[in-house]
Amino acid sequence: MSTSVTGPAPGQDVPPVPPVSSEAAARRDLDADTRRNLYATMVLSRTYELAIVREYHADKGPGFDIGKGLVPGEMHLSAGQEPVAAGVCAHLTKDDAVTATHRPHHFAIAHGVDLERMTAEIFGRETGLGRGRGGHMHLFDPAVHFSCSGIIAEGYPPALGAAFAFSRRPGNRIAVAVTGEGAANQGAFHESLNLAAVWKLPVVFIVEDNEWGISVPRTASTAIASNADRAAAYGIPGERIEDNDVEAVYEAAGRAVARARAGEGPSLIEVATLRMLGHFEGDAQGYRPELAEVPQHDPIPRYEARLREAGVLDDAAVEQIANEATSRVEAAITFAKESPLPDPAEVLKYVFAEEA
Amino acid sequence: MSTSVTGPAPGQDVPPVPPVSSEAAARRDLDADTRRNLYATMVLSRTYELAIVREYHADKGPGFDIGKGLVPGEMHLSAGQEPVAAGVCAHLTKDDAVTATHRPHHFAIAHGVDLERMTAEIFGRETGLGRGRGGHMHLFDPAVHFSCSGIIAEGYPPALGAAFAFSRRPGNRIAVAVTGEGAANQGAFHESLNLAAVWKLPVVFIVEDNEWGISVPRTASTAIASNADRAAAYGIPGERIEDNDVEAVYEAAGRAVARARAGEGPSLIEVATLRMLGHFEGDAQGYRPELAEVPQHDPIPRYEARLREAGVLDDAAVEQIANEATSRVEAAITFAKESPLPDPAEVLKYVFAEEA
Amino acid sequence: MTSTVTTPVRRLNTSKAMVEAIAQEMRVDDSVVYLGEDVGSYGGIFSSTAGLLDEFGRERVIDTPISETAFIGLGIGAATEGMRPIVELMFADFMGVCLDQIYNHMAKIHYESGGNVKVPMVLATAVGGGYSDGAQHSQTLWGTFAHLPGMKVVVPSNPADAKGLMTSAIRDDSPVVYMYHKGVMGLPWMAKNRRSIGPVPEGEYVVPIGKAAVAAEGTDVTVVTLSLSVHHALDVAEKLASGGISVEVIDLRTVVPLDREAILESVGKTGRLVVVDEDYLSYGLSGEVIASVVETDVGLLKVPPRRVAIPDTPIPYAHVLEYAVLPTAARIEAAVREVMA
Amino acid sequence: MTSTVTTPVRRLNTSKAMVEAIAQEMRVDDSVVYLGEDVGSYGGIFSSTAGLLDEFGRERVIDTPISETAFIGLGIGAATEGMRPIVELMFADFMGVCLDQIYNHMAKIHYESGGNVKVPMVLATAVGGGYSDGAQHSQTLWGTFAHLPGMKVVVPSNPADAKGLMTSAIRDDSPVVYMYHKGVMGLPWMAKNRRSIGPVPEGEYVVPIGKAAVAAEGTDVTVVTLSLSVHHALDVAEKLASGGISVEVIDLRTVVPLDREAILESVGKTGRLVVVDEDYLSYGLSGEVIASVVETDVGLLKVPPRRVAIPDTPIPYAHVLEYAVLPTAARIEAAVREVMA
Ligand SMILES: Cc1ncc(C[n+]2csc(CCOP(=O)(O)OP(=O)(O)O)c2C)c(N)n1
Ligand SMILES: Cc1ncc(C[n+]2csc(CCOP(=O)(O)OP(=O)(O)O)c2C)c(N)n1
Ligand SMILES: [Mg+2]
Ligand SMILES: [Mg+2]
Repeated sequence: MSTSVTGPAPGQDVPPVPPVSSEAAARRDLDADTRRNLYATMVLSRTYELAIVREYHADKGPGFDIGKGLVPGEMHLSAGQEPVAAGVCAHLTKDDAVTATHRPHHFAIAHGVDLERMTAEIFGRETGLGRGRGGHMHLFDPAVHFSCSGIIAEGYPPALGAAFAFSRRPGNRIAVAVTGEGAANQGAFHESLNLAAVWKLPVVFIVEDNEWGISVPRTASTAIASNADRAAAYGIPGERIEDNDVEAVYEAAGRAVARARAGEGPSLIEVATLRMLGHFEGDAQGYRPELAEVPQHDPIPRYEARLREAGVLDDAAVEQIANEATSRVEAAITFAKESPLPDPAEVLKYVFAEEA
Repeated sequence: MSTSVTGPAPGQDVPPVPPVSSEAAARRDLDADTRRNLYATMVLSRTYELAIVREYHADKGPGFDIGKGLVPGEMHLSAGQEPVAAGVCAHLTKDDAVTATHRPHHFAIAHGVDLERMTAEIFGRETGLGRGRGGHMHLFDPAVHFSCSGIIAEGYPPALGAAFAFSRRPGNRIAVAVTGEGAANQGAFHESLNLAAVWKLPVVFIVEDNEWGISVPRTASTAIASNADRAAAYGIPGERIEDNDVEAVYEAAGRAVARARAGEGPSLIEVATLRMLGHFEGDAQGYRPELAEVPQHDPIPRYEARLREAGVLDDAAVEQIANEATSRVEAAITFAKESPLPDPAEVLKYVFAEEA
Repeated sequence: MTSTVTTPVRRLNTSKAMVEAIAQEMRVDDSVVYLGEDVGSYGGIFSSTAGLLDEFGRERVIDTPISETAFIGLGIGAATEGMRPIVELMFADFMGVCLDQIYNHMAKIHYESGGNVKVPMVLATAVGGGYSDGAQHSQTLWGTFAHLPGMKVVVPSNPADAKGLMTSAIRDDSPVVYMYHKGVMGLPWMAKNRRSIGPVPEGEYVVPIGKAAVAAEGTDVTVVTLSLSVHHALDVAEKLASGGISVEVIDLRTVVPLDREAILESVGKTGRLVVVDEDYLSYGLSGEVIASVVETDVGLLKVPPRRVAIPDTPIPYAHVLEYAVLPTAARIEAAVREVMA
Repeated sequence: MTSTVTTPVRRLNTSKAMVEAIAQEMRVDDSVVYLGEDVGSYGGIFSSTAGLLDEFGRERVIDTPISETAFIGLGIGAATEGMRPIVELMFADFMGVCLDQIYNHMAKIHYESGGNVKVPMVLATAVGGGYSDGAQHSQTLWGTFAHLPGMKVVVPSNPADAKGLMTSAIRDDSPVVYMYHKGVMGLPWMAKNRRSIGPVPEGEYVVPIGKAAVAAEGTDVTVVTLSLSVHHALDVAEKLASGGISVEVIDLRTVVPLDREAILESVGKTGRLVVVDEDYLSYGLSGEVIASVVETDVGLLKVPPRRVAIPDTPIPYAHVLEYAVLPTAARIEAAVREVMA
């Protein structure tokens, strides 16, 4: 942690998550329910993405034609990065906003985006979140205040706006904004952190450091080792979580969310995470020297082992979580596949809002 | 200083300016010639701008019509900020590049831009640096690698390019990039510092903190007290010079220039300076509470007093410097006024380069 | 112009009329806020917010850092969460530092969300040249905004329209780019046509988005134009009327959606067309207007149409050069005479 | 196409042809460098730089951080200091984060400096849709670049032109925006028209900037188009030829400066015009082409021209929707039949 987190100011509306120092957190375990939920969220996300991989590649041939099949277009998967989304979103309610990136599924799932309508969107169906107009980089679920964008770092500024709106209303809703470590070198990152800090907006900024921006390693794009150190440039707390540790993410996010809810302003959290797959499906990753070692760093079996050891999970629980995930995911895929395609005659609709 | 400056790497082409620690600098005076030159540069710049004020307002009436007169358009003057330009440019040769802002005169003058052709440009004449096409925010003098731009912070990126080109050629030329403290919250600032740091480009980044971005005080725009602290976000040295002190600027710039020439990469220097006039001519500055006190902080009489006390200047020297400045400035203005206007029939020229 | 003996219609300059609409909407809807650089105590560099801070305070009239991407994006996020922010981009010329938020986010979210998310936001921005502000501070750029789908674009030329279009823009559930020409604001420190001061209805006043106005009726030639050029076109129409040329001036008022019917109706009558556009000539508004006519009926035009626009040069600083590229009354008159020849 | 028995002309896909031009210029001029995201070991997301890193090394084929404003600005500064950088903007859609450097700096410096500073730089960028990449990754946007003065804009449709125009772009002393459509690159992982592989001259090969090509000769109707749409237009021309409609296809190849003469010559012959444009319909290329014709001679067109373009919607993701807005062969054919009716 580069900056110590200040507690809530006296007399302010203190949120449920108690601000704990990281040392204290390290000393005591999370409760079993929380841990099981973190694990289950990660499993759901992974299950979802493996199903998407299956569906995505099912009909791209002969060869690989990116525009073909039930799920065409670029497909950026978050497998390996589930700890970030699970750890952060565990602190949110559906009234909080999340703006995610081109790699959005884990955050969408962890934040409770409607799985069926999200899947229908990815399958380009009329029942999709965007009636097939958005696609996997443009998922909007206003019911849980979720959005994402394909232009890197440009999801940060709208999060400020959600936070701005929230801060003028009763309640202590917050916004979470996500980018990758590559995107942290884009101007929008800087402008957003500064503006949020000057106006003390209730935002939590997340940087997912998976060490790669497509084929460019972090060292070739970023002048310093930890984006958390950039928080000091805005006078806000910055923390870096190493080793893709979901519980450490959970703890750090708890502090940042509490701070935001207390009206004390934004925080920045960078998480060292892992892109298990290519930048997008079809990326052969010839540029990636450590490719062979990637699977052994998979955070899900690792966390599973830890929870088994701690007695939080056993075979039955693991199986139940897996089965639930599978049935939700397959139901969503079935829903999507059985949904109607959009009507091309309606392609001009929704450019402008319908007049009242 | 937030970060200590590392000396030149052994065996590298060490530039003439010795890297000295700031304590050492504080202990010993600069030599008299350097001090006199710093003073003379400041006086030339101020003399120039006072003449511009005179010419600018001479024919804007009745009332004030911004588009009227021999010098129409917005006019951003740097009076009060001369210490920054004088202190920095004293370390440059005409082979070094400077990219300045919408408030460019002091840097243009300190870097040796052709005074007559610059003035002719401001008067919109065919003999101007841009044949009347640019105006005072768009001064390009390739002879001394000077340019400026009216879009705030967007002068930083081209400086990287000059530095990039220089770093591939013999010699140890550098680029200096200037913005205001308001502009330091623009995305281009962040991107440029990071890229320059990753590629170790020979750039010196200057932030002129005159406490105002038009009518918005620094505290309302910037989350932290010193932009020098932002250097750490890029792993480069950052220094803040207080009190508009030309010699402190000179010392700090010396270190940064030496580092750049030695191939060690960029540095960031913020100078607390003073906008003595309105944001542009015609700005009544109703928003500015400290307005009445501004004149007493004028850095030029202050520096003059210091140099008189130190025996570097006396009445005769001051008068001579003033006279020289006046005669150069008036000659430039006469040159401009006597120069022909551009020919409207040639207005379509120079959109594209003439074919070879 | 129009006034009655008993209740004289107030005459306001365009900036006051624009501010009046904003203030009226802010009074009835507290989700309306105004964000931008120097919109607070300065009152807007071109007086777009003069007086608003005093009435509504710093919580609703808010100076921003010089971070257009961040604060325009903030406006977008606030709009998707139910507010109706007005966000000012000080000069349209600065679009280059924040166009992504504008064209890839503000303009596309509604469509990408299949209509499920609305972005009821106004992007207010100053346009235009004529006072030697150089190539980076004199552009109108409405052609650029209008080309990119998903945002409405309105461009008032006079005080009443400035008020009525601002009211509509704030109330619209889609993003609206509101482009005010510095030369129509009626600023005390800039040369202005007398038409920048005019009668403005009191109280609630709405000008519908998407409807052009016939600024002057005529029968010989149609001049389609917008913004400050309307003033020049009207000057030319008045001048030529005495010389026996009857000029109809269409003030587009809205660029997106374009009122093609109004153009066709007028050209159907006159058979002659001059498009006057302070934006760049090629790939912009002037071509669109002409194409809209001929793709409807290739026989409507009796003679080739003429375009008076910035001839694809950056806008030069020197007065003599700038006025060689601007669509001046002299250039408009010459074009009208040419199509009448 | 053209080949002789003795020396068969190699056939390359467009990306290889483009890379060949870059490599040839890099060999003879060491001030030519290529900068951009994933242009090094990845070889460019759309193979715009495949193999260059191996030959020229990391000092000349340079991966950048994701900081378009910084590295495009860097290209500008390097160009003004005498280098000839090629800078890649991975998708033209990303212009919004860096347009200021492009249109206010790269494009205006030469003019603002009165011709004293040159900016000999190439901005290479991928354009176009058709593979469900959604509203932020499928745009062509050449209308936007072309509207803003000071940059040349070239848009090759086939391998030979890709090579020849790249050679010209690198050698040009003005900034040139080089827009390559993903669908013409001939990538193995994307559907492609057979025309994305074709004969490419060996050695130095120059296609002049500013000259359109007659891609197919015809006498009944002129289809003016560019980039991938040329392929579709040629398919339609071949198909209709057997049905007795003779279609002339003009491949613009360059958008700025526009070869108006070539358009006029063809329309003068056919009297019928269809403009096919994968950019947005309004305020763009299609309007400009039509206006250019009628402002020259209002009698040239026998029937109203037709435009086949993206109908002012963001580009939808779902295949059925995307192909409802793209200028497909079917839509082109319908338009041709309409002007022939
Ligand atoms: C402004 C912008 N530039 C470039 C891209 C192309 N692009 C998409 S994802 C990506 C890499 C992003 O890296 P990072 O931020 O680390 O996220 P990750 O993909 O690793 O999750 C790039 C360059 C883009 N979408 N937007
Ligand atoms: C991108 C951009 N946004 C806004 C402006 C308008 N503008 C010109 S100068 C200025 C204030 C700049 O403040 P600062 O950087 O502190 O420089 P100073 O004027 O104080 O020298 C603003 C907002 C601009 N030119 N460019
Ligand atoms: Mg990454
Ligand atoms: Mg300032």
